[in-house]
Amino acid sequence: MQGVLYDFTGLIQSIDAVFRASMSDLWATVLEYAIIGIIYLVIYALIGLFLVYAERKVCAFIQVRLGPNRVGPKGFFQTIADFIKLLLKENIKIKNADGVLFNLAPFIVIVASFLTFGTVPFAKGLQGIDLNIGVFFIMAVSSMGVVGILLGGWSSNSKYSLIGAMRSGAQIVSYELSVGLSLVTMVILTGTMQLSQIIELQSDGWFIFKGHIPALISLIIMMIASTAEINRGPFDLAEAESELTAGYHTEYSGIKFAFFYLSEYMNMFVVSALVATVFFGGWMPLHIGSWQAFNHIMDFIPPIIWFILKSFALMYVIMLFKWTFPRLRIDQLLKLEWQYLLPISLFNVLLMAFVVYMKWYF
Amino acid sequence: MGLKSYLSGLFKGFYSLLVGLRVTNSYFFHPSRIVTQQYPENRKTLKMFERFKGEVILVHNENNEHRCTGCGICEMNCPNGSIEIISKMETGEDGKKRKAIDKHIYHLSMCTFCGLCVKSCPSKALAFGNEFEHAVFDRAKLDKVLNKEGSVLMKGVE
Amino acid sequence: MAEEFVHLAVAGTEGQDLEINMGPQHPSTHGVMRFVVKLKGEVVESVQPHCGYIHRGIEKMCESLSYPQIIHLTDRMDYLSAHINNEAVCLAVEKALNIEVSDRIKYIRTIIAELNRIASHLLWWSSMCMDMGAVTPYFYAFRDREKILDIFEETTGGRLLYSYNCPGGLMNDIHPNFQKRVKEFIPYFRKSFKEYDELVTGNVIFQNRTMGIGLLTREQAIAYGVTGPAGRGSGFACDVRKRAPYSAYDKVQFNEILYNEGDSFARYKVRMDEMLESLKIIEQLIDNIPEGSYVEKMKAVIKLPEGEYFQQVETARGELVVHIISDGNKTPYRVKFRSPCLSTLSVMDLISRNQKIADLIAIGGSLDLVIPDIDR
Amino acid sequence: MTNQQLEEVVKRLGVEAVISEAQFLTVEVPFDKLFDLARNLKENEQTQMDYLILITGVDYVSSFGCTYLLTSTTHNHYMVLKTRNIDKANPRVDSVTSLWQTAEYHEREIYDLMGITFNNHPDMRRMFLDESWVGHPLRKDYVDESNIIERKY
Repeated sequence: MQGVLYDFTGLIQSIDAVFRASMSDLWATVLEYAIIGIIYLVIYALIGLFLVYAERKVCAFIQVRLGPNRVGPKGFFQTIADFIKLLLKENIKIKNADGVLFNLAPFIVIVASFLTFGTVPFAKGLQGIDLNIGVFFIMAVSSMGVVGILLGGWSSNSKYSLIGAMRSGAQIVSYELSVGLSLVTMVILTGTMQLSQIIELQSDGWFIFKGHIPALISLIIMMIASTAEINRGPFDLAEAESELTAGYHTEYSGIKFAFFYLSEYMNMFVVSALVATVFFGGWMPLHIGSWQAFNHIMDFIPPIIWFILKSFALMYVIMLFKWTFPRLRIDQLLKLEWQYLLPISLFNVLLMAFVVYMKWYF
Repeated sequence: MGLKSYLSGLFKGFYSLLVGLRVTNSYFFHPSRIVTQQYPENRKTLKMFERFKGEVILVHNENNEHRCTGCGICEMNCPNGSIEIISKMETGEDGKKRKAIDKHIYHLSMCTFCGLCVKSCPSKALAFGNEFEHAVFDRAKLDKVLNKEGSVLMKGVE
Repeated sequence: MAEEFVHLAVAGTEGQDLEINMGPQHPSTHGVMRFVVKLKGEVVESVQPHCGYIHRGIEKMCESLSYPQIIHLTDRMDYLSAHINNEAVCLAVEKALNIEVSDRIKYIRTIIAELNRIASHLLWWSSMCMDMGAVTPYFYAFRDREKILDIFEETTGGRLLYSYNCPGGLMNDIHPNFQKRVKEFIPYFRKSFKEYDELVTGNVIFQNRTMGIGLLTREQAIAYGVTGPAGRGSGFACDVRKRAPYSAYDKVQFNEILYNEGDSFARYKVRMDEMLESLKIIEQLIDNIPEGSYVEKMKAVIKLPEGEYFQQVETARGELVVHIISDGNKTPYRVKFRSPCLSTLSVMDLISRNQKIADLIAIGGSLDLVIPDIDR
Repeated sequence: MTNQQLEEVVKRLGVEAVISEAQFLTVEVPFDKLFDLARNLKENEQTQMDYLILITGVDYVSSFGCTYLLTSTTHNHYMVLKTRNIDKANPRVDSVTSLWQTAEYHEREIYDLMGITFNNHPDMRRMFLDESWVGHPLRKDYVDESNIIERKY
């Protein structure tokens, strides 16, 4: 079996065995949950902070600037400084805002992105929870974030926020369809929704090559629709800086704003991880059919590096979208979905089903 | 909308987006085109153009002499009242009494750098300096006395 | 509580209008300007501009200043075409005094005015793209504008407000490097201009956002006095450089850019094409600057003969008219500046009705308002 | 059209006007005849003054005046319309907004800064200053000790 070199399953199992040997089953489970939770929290925050830094650097380079370069080497600790600043900032109480919902909204947003983060397979055996409906779970949970956005916009007693939130609602409801359909297209090819299995199936070639034309169309639609779903430019109508100042999070400050901010970046990470998993084989190294020597060399690169490289490359593309294109208008956004993406992806589902039926994939 | 125009619109639009992406992408992979100046670090090499209007100065030579006769034309020409001249009567070497400058006060905070004082000065005493770091914590520091301590009128300037 | 809901339901559509303030502090108003926008959902029902946040009373101040002193105030009206504003006052004074300035002065003024126009349009381009949500063009345009500002700084000593004109000529002669730098800039700019087209003009999102948005017919443009690129985008041939040539504009060949669509994209295209047209003007003049004095002999105290004097110039935003009423003193009796942006602002409500909020921003960007020019 | 031809047209319109030639042809009319003349100039086939460039409100100390610079986009000729002797106590002129919409903002500006009220104006509010502002700054007799600093010379 390929990929044995860096298999974490054994390690995790032995840690589990040690815990269960030294205490009762209940305590072992609780303790494991706690440890995993803390590890995930830390990784979540670290990746989030790094992504903020990366985005700032990428956009700076695109815009012929240097970007953050004062705190730490090459400004590497800039986001940590920003984070500390946000922690220390005052949580402003908004007059006539709905207090409970106002405070609840950022938590809903961050919990939604955190739940999806739990299913991301970093390497073989390194996955928070390997559901047999993994793809479906990510889809379902990630759209929960919009509830938080709607609540935040509605409860902050600001017209800008309200407009932003309503836009976001309309946007996510429609783009969910395309994301779902393009994933369905791939599920037809894979025959499973379990993320770990999807990756295993790509050990002799990524699905983007296996599924050729329908997979490529599905990838393009997935990239566009998921960029829209995570409210990033050019689909950032919910924030729409030049129109609505900051959209749904205009009134948020301090750590609550940081939650919105962080969850945006983490959603981007989860989306690229999902795309990397479904289309580009997740942590699976680049394997080409029967080139044994080549495949062996590729196997020496740890899967976690493969995974990070793939998802960061995809994130770079999403960032490039944001820093290149002007923003769409709300009716154009909906038109793009209902007039272009949805029909094409429906057609694509049929095409993929046909391809699979005829066994025209590799 | 026919299928043909639908598809051609789709592909044309998609292509135009790719063209845009190519531009930004090429910038990302060519960091040598970055134009940012690292300001406080490049202070030593940073040179303003000689005509740069940073502030008005009264030119002094190495003997602490200036050319200002205290005629007050710059004061009259200044549209904002940012120049005040306090003159005194002085006895020259030939025993004649004449007007001379006591204080040439320049309010940098009011100056709009229109250049009328420099242009109108009949004895070419004023000039623009290149200093541009004017930030101070106290507004009073922006009221400057341009003639240096103990400076005298250059010989031969009337 | 229940009664309130009933009341809301009965009130019907009236209760659903949303009134929002855009500005005076808002990321998309280019200055301190307040628009009270009535919305029905996303659709704009009316736009009511409130200006005066930075009214400085320049016209009143001019009444107590002599003519050379007025010039530095005109810098601060439309600060993006400062040189052209200066030129307007100088031309008016020269016309009143019947002074014919030398060709050298005319050529230099024209070259700098055109460079100024490019710089202004570059800033407009960047901020319009920013209004539309594309941030990157902003930096490209500013990078290129920096080159023009360097040319200005070397010759005039100022980067934004030049005060380079004075009645009867210029403050000082052009810098020896001036011609060389301008000639370097022209091919450089043509190259980056291609990039602008690739990045924004051809972009399908941008075209969809601007085409057919904010329609202004030719008749409306004339009636509302919308001049400059905004008027020419509606087919109103209002270029003062063609209609009433001043300085060296009668000596050069250039086209007046006209588009008949009257939408935001037409206004955009007018400005983009105008930049290239300005380059052509500069190219024709830069090698042929005649020798001569950079300033004509003027009296120490300039007194205009009694009467009324008008001078039109084409700034980057439209037709600026200086109207000087003199009573023979060294200070004018009354000065009126007809600023292009005030008239342009008056169509804001007309053309942004029944458009979306996002369009309102795009329209505002395409009209290219400079708030100090409105307020003066 | 040349200034001379324009002059003839104005004379033919039968308005009591003082015509003089400065930079542009200047036609001075009493303020109550202004609107009629303006409408005629706009609608007349030969003049077609369809573009109002500016309106200047002037304080002549004893009275107010308004100056209109008109041009035609078809014939490209200019004309200055002038009116003086507007009563200082109750300055009122007919608005030309119904002829040239651009006048709406220009007249509001004059109302704000000069204090001349325009009849039949759709929206006669202050343009720049606050509604609570006392006085009209561009008048020659306007005194505001806190905001206007007299220069020494």
